[in-house]
Amino acid sequence: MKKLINAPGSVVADALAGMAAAHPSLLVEGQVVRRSRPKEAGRVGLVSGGGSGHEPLHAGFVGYGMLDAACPGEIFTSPVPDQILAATEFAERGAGVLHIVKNYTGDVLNFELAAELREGGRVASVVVADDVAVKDSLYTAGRRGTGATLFVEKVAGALAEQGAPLDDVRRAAEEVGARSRSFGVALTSGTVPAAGRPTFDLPEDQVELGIGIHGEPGRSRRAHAPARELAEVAMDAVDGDLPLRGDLLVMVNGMGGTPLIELYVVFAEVAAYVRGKGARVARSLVGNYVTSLDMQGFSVSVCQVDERLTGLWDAPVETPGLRWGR
Amino acid sequence: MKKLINAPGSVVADALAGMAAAHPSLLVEGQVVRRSRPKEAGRVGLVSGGGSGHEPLHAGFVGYGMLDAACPGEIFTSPVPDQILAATEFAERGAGVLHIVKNYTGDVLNFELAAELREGGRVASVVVADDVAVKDSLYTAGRRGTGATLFVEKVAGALAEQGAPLDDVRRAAEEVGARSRSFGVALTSGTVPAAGRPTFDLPEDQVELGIGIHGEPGRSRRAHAPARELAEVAMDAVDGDLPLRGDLLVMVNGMGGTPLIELYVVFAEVAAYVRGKGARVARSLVGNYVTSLDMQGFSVSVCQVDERLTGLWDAPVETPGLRWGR
Amino acid sequence: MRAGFPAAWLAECARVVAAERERLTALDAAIGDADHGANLDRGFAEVRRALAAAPEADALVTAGTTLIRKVGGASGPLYGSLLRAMGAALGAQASPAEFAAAFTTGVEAVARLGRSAEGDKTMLDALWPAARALTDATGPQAPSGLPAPPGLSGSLEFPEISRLSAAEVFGRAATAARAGAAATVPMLARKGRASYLGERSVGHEDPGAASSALLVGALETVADEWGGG
Amino acid sequence: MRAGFPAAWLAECARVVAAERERLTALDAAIGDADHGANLDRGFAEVRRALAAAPEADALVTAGTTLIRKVGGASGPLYGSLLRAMGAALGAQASPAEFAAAFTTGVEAVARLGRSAEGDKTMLDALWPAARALTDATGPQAPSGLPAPPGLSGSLEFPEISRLSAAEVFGRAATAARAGAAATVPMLARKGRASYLGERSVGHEDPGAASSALLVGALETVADEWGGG
Ligand SMILES: Nc1ncnc2c1ncn2[C@@H]1O[C@H](COP(=O)(O)OP(=O)(O)O)[C@@H](O)[C@H]1O
Ligand SMILES: Nc1ncnc2c1ncn2[C@@H]1O[C@H](COP(=O)(O)OP(=O)(O)O)[C@@H](O)[C@H]1O
Ligand SMILES: [Mg+2]
Ligand SMILES: [Mg+2]
Ligand SMILES: [Mg+2]
Ligand SMILES: [Mg+2]
Repeated sequence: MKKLINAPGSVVADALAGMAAAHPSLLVEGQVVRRSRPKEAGRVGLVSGGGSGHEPLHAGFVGYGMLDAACPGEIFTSPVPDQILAATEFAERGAGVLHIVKNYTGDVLNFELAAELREGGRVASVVVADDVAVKDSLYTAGRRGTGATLFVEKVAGALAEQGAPLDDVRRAAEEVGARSRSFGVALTSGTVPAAGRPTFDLPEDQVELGIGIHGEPGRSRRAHAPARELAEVAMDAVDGDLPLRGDLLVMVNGMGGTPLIELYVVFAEVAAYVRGKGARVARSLVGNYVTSLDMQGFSVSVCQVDERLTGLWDAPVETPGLRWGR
Repeated sequence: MKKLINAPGSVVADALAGMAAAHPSLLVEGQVVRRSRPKEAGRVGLVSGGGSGHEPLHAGFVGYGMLDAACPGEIFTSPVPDQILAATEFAERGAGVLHIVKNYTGDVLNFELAAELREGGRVASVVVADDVAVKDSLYTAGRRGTGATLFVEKVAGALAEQGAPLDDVRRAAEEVGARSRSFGVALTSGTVPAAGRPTFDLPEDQVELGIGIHGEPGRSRRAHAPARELAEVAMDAVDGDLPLRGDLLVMVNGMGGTPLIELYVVFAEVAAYVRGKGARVARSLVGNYVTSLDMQGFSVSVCQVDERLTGLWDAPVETPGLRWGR
Repeated sequence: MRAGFPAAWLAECARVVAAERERLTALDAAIGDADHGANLDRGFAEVRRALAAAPEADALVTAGTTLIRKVGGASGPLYGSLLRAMGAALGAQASPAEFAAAFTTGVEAVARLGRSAEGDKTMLDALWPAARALTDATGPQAPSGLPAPPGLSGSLEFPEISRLSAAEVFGRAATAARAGAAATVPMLARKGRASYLGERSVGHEDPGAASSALLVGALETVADEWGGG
Repeated sequence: MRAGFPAAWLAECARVVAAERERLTALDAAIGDADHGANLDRGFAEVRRALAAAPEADALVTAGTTLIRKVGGASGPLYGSLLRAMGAALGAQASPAEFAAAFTTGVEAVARLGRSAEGDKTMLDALWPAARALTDATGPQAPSGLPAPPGLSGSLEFPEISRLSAAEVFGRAATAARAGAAATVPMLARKGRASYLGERSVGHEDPGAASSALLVGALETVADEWGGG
């Protein structure tokens, strides 16, 4: 597996240098990516982070209307408390900071440790766990946080920008998480640079169902099938967990190695499925947003939105990965 | 090679259905993608098109500040005159229409035939030929049109939106083309759906230099190397043809299967190269913009900009693939 | 030439292009963009439909227009122009020499549109030799450089007058086209996508030359349909 | 226990983790995210640096803090907490039983932070058996369920009093940890990334359990360093 890197050990640092060079709106310091212009004082700060390899998540969502800072860990490895702490300190503008955490043991633990270290600052936290492929249970690690993280960051970011207090921002973030579900399908494995070969082998005629965003194999394997069928499998899983109705925010997300033309093919099927259930695609996103290195495949994320959430989704955002309204 | 498609024969139609479903700002009719709200009357219309498989180019650049309509052909096959004619008729708002054509025999011929069919309408045409991998000569097909097409569409689109006359828009488009150079490197071949297997074989330790955007092999092959070296090869080729100086618009573009994290690694090297030549990255773009199906690799495109061109680049744009300022 | 000959030829073209689709695409994968087989197959399937829908119309003009309107790419307009120009030049009835002249007119149209010439490593490297072979086999000097008997030049039909049968004439054209296509292998491409490869275009047969050899070969296959009058 | 024992152990941990890095990553590739070897290797390299920079500091606490601060992922905080809690519980001098108790405190810290228990298919499935083996081998009942001679319980050192040498004690712990790691193979994961695989987690050894077995095994390797007083 060939990669455009200098060395496996320097991928994250090199990519962050590239981000800094490409986006004057960002500053990169000590593996923390932050806005070069801090947001207005008195607004809630937003910090997210997690392993690298999911670009543009999270660093690509730093900017007006979304995050104040992101702390990218090594590839697929959550950031460390120091990093999170530094990001949190930057994001503090006098109204407290919300940590947006994807539900993985490593992410949860490291953000918890960082929050503990942050004495004298108000830190709230929301854990995103939207992946319906994993059965939820008190006795397990629970569901993974995947595509809906983008929804949470966008909506909470808009609310924070409007000056809402920390509690409201946290509640909205939780609400978006609670209203969202995702399911992923892989055509190929990704390759972790340090590992140097694909994480799993997948025969030419098979696909993985219920994958996460760390190159891990899915819950099961099946024969490859037309986009229509694969979209149906994903949407059945989503709909079976949270029946589709009303207005939906729908994202068809590429896993990193799948070109846009294929994602649009999948989106056409997903949109048809939604219509078939009597629901409506109120807003949508098609592209590579929450990726898993160079894995080929897609995930679909759905959020049941109301007028307020749609308004927050539509609010201006200016980040490298998501931009509109300014 | 697995793909997220329904059938090789329906990829383009299915993807266009997905685009239409995802973007209320677009209308798709008879394999022409156009703005759902035509631009103000009295403005120059912009039409581009070419084979599919380069998404978001061109259909993803239809909207305010860029194209009025795009005509996607079959995969890697230029559109047919009827399509181009329909797009041209839509784009005519009383001030003439500019055809933005990538320099491939098929594209040039079909746009020419369409322009001939368009009796009684003013049609101008600009041919983009920015790829320095191909030696320019009167006796050959000439250079390919690749990444700079995006630059041309953006700048000409901004000027058209401002009400400039057809001649000025064409001249600006030509100027951007003349000031731009590109060079591409592939790590893997892409797979044309109808062909079903990779267009060429590339050993695990080799890369192709001087590729275009149709999955074709490059001018030569070399050993795979760190991103720094590959970026240098590409930049040497660009700089050797049009020495880097002053303010530059720089795009590090993914070929479709390369994840963003790697493109940022390349961008860091490209930015360092530019600095090393005493030039400046005035504006930049990092992402998958002018792709070649699922090929892994990158291309770099550079345009020497002045204040006027930078202003036109910065002007508001609202398309699925490029958006800022509104 | 029987009035139905062009339609029979085009039907055979559609058949052979479909049969050889993968090979054409593989040739295009080596030095182009891996779509030549798909393009032509799609195009000739449309031609078949168009001819079925309008059996009265001039088959060659209809086919050419269809290729221009439906195929895209380089080969769509080029083959489309070939057939349209040929159709325009060919009466409903034609002698072998008239057929050869019309074919030559078609090849000229390709060269004009493509701004290309023999030796550029394109379809013209099969089409020009075929055009010359047709002209030679049907002209006053036919079949082998001997002066044609006075009064027996190209305006008369094969079966009665020409010393070569339709199968022989088209066989010579097909052979010439195939040799021309094979001769593209060592060429350095100057036109079409293969030109982007520079030196690496050497050693591969041009896909358009290969498809041209198929289309000319189709003439030989349907030579029986030429008819007598 | 000699004062230098923890540092010797940690140095051996760094060595063995580097040596087994690929295997750990391969185990994580099967049911996790293919980074466990890279994570620990990076972490213990940092530990080595940190210990060299601050030779005076409490080696275990320094190492634990370093893992927490440098590794990330699940294993960073978990192993970091293990070492920190263990270091906090362990005096500069310690008897075998005190060492066992400190180790157990460390394992408890992992369980608390990870909200996990034996049988969840995690590092705890190697760590708990090791803790029990250490306790058993050094406690009043040691070595084999017989009552310890009065007055000879855990506050004294191996070489003089205990009926088991340091090598034997750590050997039992290492065996228990390896058996515990092997026992994760048939388990259904309830914690960590492997839990996302459901039934498909069955049939694979947990990478964290495998690395725990290495760390406990390292105790045996450096048993000579235990010292006498
Ligand atoms: N300028 C030209 N003149 C004549 N033939 C050409 C020219 N350019 C391309 N061709 C022919 O077209 C063929 C390629 O056709 P096709 O693959 O269908 O189109 P595209 O190159 O647009 O993908 C080439 O193999 C060559 O024979
Ligand atoms: N809740 C938990 N309790 C105890 N150990 C855990 C827990 N979650 C994960 N682990 C251990 O961590 C190991 C994975 O470590 P590592 O791969 O470095 O981190 P990550 O899972 O973040 O990629 C697992 O194999 C497991 O043994
Ligand atoms: Mg990890
Ligand atoms: Mg083509
Ligand atoms: Mg082609
Ligand atoms: Mg892991």
